[in-house]
Amino acid sequence: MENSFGKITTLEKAMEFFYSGMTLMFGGFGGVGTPPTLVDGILKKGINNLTLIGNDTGFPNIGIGKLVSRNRAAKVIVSHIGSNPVAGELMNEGQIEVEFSPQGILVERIRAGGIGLPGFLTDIGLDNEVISKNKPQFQLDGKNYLVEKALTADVSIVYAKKADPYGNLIYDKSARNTNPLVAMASKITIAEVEEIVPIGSLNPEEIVTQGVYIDYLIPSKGVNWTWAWE
Amino acid sequence: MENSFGKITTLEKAMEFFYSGMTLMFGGFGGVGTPPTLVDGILKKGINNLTLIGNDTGFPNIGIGKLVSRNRAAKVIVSHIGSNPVAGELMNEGQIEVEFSPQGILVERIRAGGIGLPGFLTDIGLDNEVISKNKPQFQLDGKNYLVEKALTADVSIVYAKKADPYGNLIYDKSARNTNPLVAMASKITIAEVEEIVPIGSLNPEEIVTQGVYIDYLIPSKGVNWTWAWE
Amino acid sequence: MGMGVDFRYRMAKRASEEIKNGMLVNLGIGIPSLVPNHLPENMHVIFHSENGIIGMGPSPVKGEEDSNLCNAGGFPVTIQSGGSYCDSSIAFGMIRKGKVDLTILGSLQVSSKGDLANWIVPGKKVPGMGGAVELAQKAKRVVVVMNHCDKSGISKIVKECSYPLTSSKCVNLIITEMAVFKIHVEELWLTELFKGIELSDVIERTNCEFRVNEYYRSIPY
Amino acid sequence: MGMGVDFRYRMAKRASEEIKNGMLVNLGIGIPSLVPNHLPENMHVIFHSENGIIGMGPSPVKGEEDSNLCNAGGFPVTIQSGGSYCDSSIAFGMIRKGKVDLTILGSLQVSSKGDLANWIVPGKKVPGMGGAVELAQKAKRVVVVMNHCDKSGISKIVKECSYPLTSSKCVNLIITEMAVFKIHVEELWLTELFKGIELSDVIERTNCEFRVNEYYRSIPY
Repeated sequence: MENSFGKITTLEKAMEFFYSGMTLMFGGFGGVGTPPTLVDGILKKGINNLTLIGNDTGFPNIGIGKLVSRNRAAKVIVSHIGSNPVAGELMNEGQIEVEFSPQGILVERIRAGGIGLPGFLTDIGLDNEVISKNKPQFQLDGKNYLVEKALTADVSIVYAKKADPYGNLIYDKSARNTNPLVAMASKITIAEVEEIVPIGSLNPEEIVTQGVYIDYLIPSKGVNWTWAWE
Repeated sequence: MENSFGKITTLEKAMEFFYSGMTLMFGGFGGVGTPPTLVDGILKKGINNLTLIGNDTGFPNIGIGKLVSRNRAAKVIVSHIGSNPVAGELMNEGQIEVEFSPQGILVERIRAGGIGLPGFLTDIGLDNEVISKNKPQFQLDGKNYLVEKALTADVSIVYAKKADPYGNLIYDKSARNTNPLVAMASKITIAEVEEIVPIGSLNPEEIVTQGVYIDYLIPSKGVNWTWAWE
Repeated sequence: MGMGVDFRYRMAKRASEEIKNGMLVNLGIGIPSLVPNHLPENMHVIFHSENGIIGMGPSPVKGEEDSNLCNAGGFPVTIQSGGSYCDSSIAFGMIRKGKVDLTILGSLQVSSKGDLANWIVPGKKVPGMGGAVELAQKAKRVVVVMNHCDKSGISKIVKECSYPLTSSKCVNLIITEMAVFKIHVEELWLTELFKGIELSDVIERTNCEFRVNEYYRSIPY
Repeated sequence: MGMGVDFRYRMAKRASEEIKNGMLVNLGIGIPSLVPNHLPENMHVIFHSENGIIGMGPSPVKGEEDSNLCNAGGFPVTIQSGGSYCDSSIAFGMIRKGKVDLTILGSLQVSSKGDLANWIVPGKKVPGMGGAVELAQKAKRVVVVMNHCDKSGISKIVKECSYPLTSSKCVNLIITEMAVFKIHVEELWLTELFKGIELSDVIERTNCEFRVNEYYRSIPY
């Protein structure tokens, strides 16, 4: 494959961008759309003390849950941990800090980080004492709103169906979920893709994430976990 | 065509939603992607005193410019009027009020209105005395930001290439521009489309605007103006 | 009264009556996910999923699951004709903009004025709120489907929620295995009773006062 | 010195030297739009357009214009291989996130410390800022290409802009038909002189002080 943008690389080379203590943002929703090969690479490299940002903590052996349940995260910023009981145990034991954000607010905070806005106003969670606690408020046109802050990270990892050498991405069905937002929000974004196709072979109307946002591409080895429904 | 959602209608019926003094949001960029048949319908119905919200005022006889240059707008909220000298004259004569918003901030304000957020923070325009004038500010993590307010309207008009009876839309090349954002931001959204296709015939991955946002569909009679480059 | 499984059936069936043609509907996990089984064949209902499926269809037959086509809980679904995919920011934009006509969800407690508490069991479990806050605050209509009492037999309908709130004054209707309650201007009204349930039983097992609609309906199933 | 058309040619050609392989570049209208004519054949440059074309190509040949494929000024363009379409909110998200490596734009005035004034001619014309504020504040590198003096012969390079600012301290490089100036730590440096131009001419026609790089380049074209 032509690689004139230098973006196509190997898992080994991509692993150079991961280190203990980093902030890592991941695409996916209940494990669906979370890049399996990159997660395994991080696991094998022995990286820990991570701050993870994404929709949820997956299942104990699915998606980002593989890192969480093996105690690799010091903190997670997510909307729920319900499908990963190990995350709940670690939280109760004080081994992991959990910051909850309402799901839609979480993804909007990620998007804000991705499009260069520092924050936004919302009434979501205003009457929820846990969510509104310690959050700045601002009055606009006589109404009170919470100020929600943008989220960014050192590295974003996303999963896509197809990429061209420039890094233009198309996703697969509901595995799209948070990936297009996560792809924009970090200093470096690495996409794990099922297939790399020649430049010009993706329909310009169908491309969801512009290659502008993608720094590296690695081929996916596919999912090696058993889904909860299997 | 099957019309079980009752969204497919005629220009005449659609015109019932337009009235003098209303706030109207329009898709398009320099006239490209502005729905020509709806603009002509509004013109013919004699509607005036409009507040128009959109990227720009088009050209005097192209796009939304047809309404602006015929003095149908009392106010416009746009990023520039440079391509429509009549708008500039009307502004200098005090016949039209112009609120300028930086282009990217304008579309983000429209999107905020479309996704149910009241506003957002930005440093864009902070050191521009005209933009920052009279705008609320908020300090986050020690930095000052402008608070930009969401934009909404009574009716949005957009232009698309294809629609299905539910109102799912796909756009055509750069005529997409502000249309997907404008489509979300009003109480009622009317899409003018080149072609209405049966339900299920649009690729679910390719649909850009969900039918959720579209209240009515009318077939386009096509552009009847001469482009500036012709 | 029948077995547990019948309760689930009757609650889901009753909840399905809330769905009207053309609605955009978001269903929670558990009993709410059984609701579509009770809808008439030719009804146009668009099911909304937080992960970005607009027009979600039923579970696929065994062997035809697609791991990249799952609901918000991570379980395989299908897509309806006319359905489409979007990212989660747009899926939640629809909710906040008030485009979701109806949400049907479970709860731990509901207060008589419609407060919803469904995300923390104090001292036990903090699963997180997921998308419940947005749905509770912004769906046009919020219907809670839940057992009348918890496993210890304590009423889940209460005067004031003892659990942390998801959102206040947001619930419009409560469906339990015994009765249906409407919350109107912060007042709790019993409006329907399932066949075989005595009103006195409901009063006994409900941990707050409620008014009874004079013409309450007896639900036959 | 040559004719007006030669000035435009030399300015566009010099500006093209700012473009490196792999860059995401946004070009303003006027002289900046002529810059791509001077790029080497096999260079990968992605042109960004505010209306949502990422990978914009040159104007089509006459007769092959597509009215739904136009640049931000409303004039027909093409799309490069590997290009794509997005909505304007994403196009501007790229700018604010600092993904645009270079913007080349025109101006009414530039101050010696890099203030840009290009959206209001006081008492005459208020065309609006379009996307200039975002580009000026957030592009990694801001290059201004403009005539050295206005039609009345008054220097457009000034100590303090008299016109309202678009953004302050944002310009990195000024290319006029006479010379090239670099703005470094709020100081204006002449770094290049077009062939046939005398340094004394530039000093005479510039309405502010500037420093001269000892080893300034003579641009041969």
